[in-house]
Amino acid sequence: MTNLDNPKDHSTNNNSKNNYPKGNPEDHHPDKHQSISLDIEVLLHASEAPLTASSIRQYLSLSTKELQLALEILQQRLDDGVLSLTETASGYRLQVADQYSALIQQVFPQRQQRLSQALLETLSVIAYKQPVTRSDIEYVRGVTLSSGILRQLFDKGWIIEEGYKDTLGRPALLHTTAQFLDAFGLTDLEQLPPMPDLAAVGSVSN
Amino acid sequence: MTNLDNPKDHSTNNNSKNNYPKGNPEDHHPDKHQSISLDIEVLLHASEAPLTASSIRQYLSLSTKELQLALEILQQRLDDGVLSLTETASGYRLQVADQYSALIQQVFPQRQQRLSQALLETLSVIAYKQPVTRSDIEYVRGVTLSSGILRQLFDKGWIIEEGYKDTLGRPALLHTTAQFLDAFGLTDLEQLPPMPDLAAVGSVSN
Amino acid sequence: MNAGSIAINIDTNDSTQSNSNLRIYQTPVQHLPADLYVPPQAFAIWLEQFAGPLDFLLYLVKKNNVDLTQMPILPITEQYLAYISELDTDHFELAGDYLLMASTLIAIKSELLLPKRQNPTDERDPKAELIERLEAYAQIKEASLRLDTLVRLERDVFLALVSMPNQDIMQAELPSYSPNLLIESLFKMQLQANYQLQTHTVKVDAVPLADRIASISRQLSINGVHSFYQLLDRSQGRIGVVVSFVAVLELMKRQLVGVLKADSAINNEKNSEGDHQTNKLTLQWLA
Repeated sequence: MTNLDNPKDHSTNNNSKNNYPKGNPEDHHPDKHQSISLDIEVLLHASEAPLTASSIRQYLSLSTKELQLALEILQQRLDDGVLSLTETASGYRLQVADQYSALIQQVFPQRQQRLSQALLETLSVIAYKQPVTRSDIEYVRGVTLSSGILRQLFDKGWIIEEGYKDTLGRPALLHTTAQFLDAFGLTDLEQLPPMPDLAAVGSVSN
Repeated sequence: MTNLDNPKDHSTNNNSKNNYPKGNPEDHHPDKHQSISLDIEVLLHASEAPLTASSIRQYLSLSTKELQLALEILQQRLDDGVLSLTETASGYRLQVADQYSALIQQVFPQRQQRLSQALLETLSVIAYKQPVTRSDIEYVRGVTLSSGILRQLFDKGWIIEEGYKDTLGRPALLHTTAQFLDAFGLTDLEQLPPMPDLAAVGSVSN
Repeated sequence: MNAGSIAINIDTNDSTQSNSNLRIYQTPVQHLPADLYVPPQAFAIWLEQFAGPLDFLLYLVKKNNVDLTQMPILPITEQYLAYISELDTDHFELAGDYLLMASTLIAIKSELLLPKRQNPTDERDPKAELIERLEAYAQIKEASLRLDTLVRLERDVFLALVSMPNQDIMQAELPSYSPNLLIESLFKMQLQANYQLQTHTVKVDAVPLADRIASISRQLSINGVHSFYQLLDRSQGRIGVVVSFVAVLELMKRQLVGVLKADSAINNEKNSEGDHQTNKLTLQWLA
């Protein structure tokens, strides 16, 4: 909650709950931080990767102080429900509180182990062709990439965003992590099984 | 919120907030429905697909009445935050409330999935004329069907092959799925926008 | 030749059709849409904007302000063919569907130019059929636009993404079964009158074919040549041999794998491992 890494403060707040963005003249309105906390909650629900304090501040044009207050309000609000605001090495994310793990395991026992074909394909493209952008993955797989799959890969800690590709929109570059190597019993990327000639396989098989 | 399809009531409630499952002797505890609503929230977050009323009741051993009250409490609690409980063709799901879509589109433009005209046309032929074969689609659109488009539709889970047409080569028949309805906010195929009548499209001189 | 000259040609070619709906003939230059002129080198790219020949034809009809139900075929045909003639050989795959449509249009055109038969047969009128198809396509195109206006998940509304609880804690929960399972199983046993008779044999797919196909493809694509024997996984037992054989047949059907003839397999000599009976079936990666 306290890792607000960027001390500079150059914010103006333009957010209100129901329509965004919109000018908000009363800068010291009591609901202001409440409203910011809602916007932060939206971003945390929408982001595929964990969000750092500085990226939240940048997206919503917040000062360090505003972010801190809003995060406190968010935490309080979340206490009524089942989610908790968790800070990981790569940023904040919303996760189901640990005390519900038994319920989840009971109802969805296969949820942890099973890796879907789509998830594995996405992971393979990242592992073999890294660094890649989202659209690189979409190009190779020929289908649009679902946010849910990327989120799962980030949650497992198998991929990270690092750096940007110098093209239109400066898309983030995805890499695999040391945790990915651990999970698949590899000591380095050189140990990945050699890649078949996919183009040749694909061109004949259908 | 009211489409609780099974009127039979044979439940015993065994849920409490912090550990599950556990015998709970005070069956009329005031917090009971609150606690059920938290469990439902967990299941909705943990499930990969929307959950029907009857599956929630089965997972948590609830009566119709209990489910209904708990869903009402959940809805109220969610009103304080940014999520909304939505009932779709295949059940309940949690989504970010509509009024925050603009914020998400602005901050994470990559989450907005665009569909090409060719894909939409193909999907429309299947949706309005189902069941259809691949060559039915090609005849209507006048174009060879690219395997990429079908792959995308299958990958999204919007169409399935089911049954065969009794003609030469017994081609597979394509249908839309419940996930298709979910994605377009429809509860059944009757809700598709009406097909424009021929007279209207015939006079293209508008 | 550019689009301007085409449009004027249409005017003079229109001999058989009523042209009351074709306002383009009254004031041809003024109604020539500006976007109809496209430099030939950009033509293929321009054509790719259309969802296909019907879409393109519909565009021409619309631009000419024609009522589809009384569409004069000839001018549209001329216009269409003139455009298609610009397609160069670099765009064969794009040209296929368009050329098919062009041949349909030519067939209709020649039909119209021939003298009418005295006794009309019950053959389908190709022009009526084309107009029907255009109408059906226009209908689907409009339907697809309406479909696109619906509130769509992951464009207009978004699913909430949340993470699951800490993985270690989740793992720790795994072996906990509810004691209710035990008592419930007894209930089920009681409730099921003839439970003894209902023995089900569930056949597990011990060696999935898809897995074998993937594994064999991988090994062969890396090493080029393998004997069938080398491709087997001993842990899979006899069923593994059968499934592997079916997998090889499937790969041969897809022309990814071929059999290396025994006498031509010279590298069999240096490859002396394994008994020579099974070595006779040597497979080669073809892709």
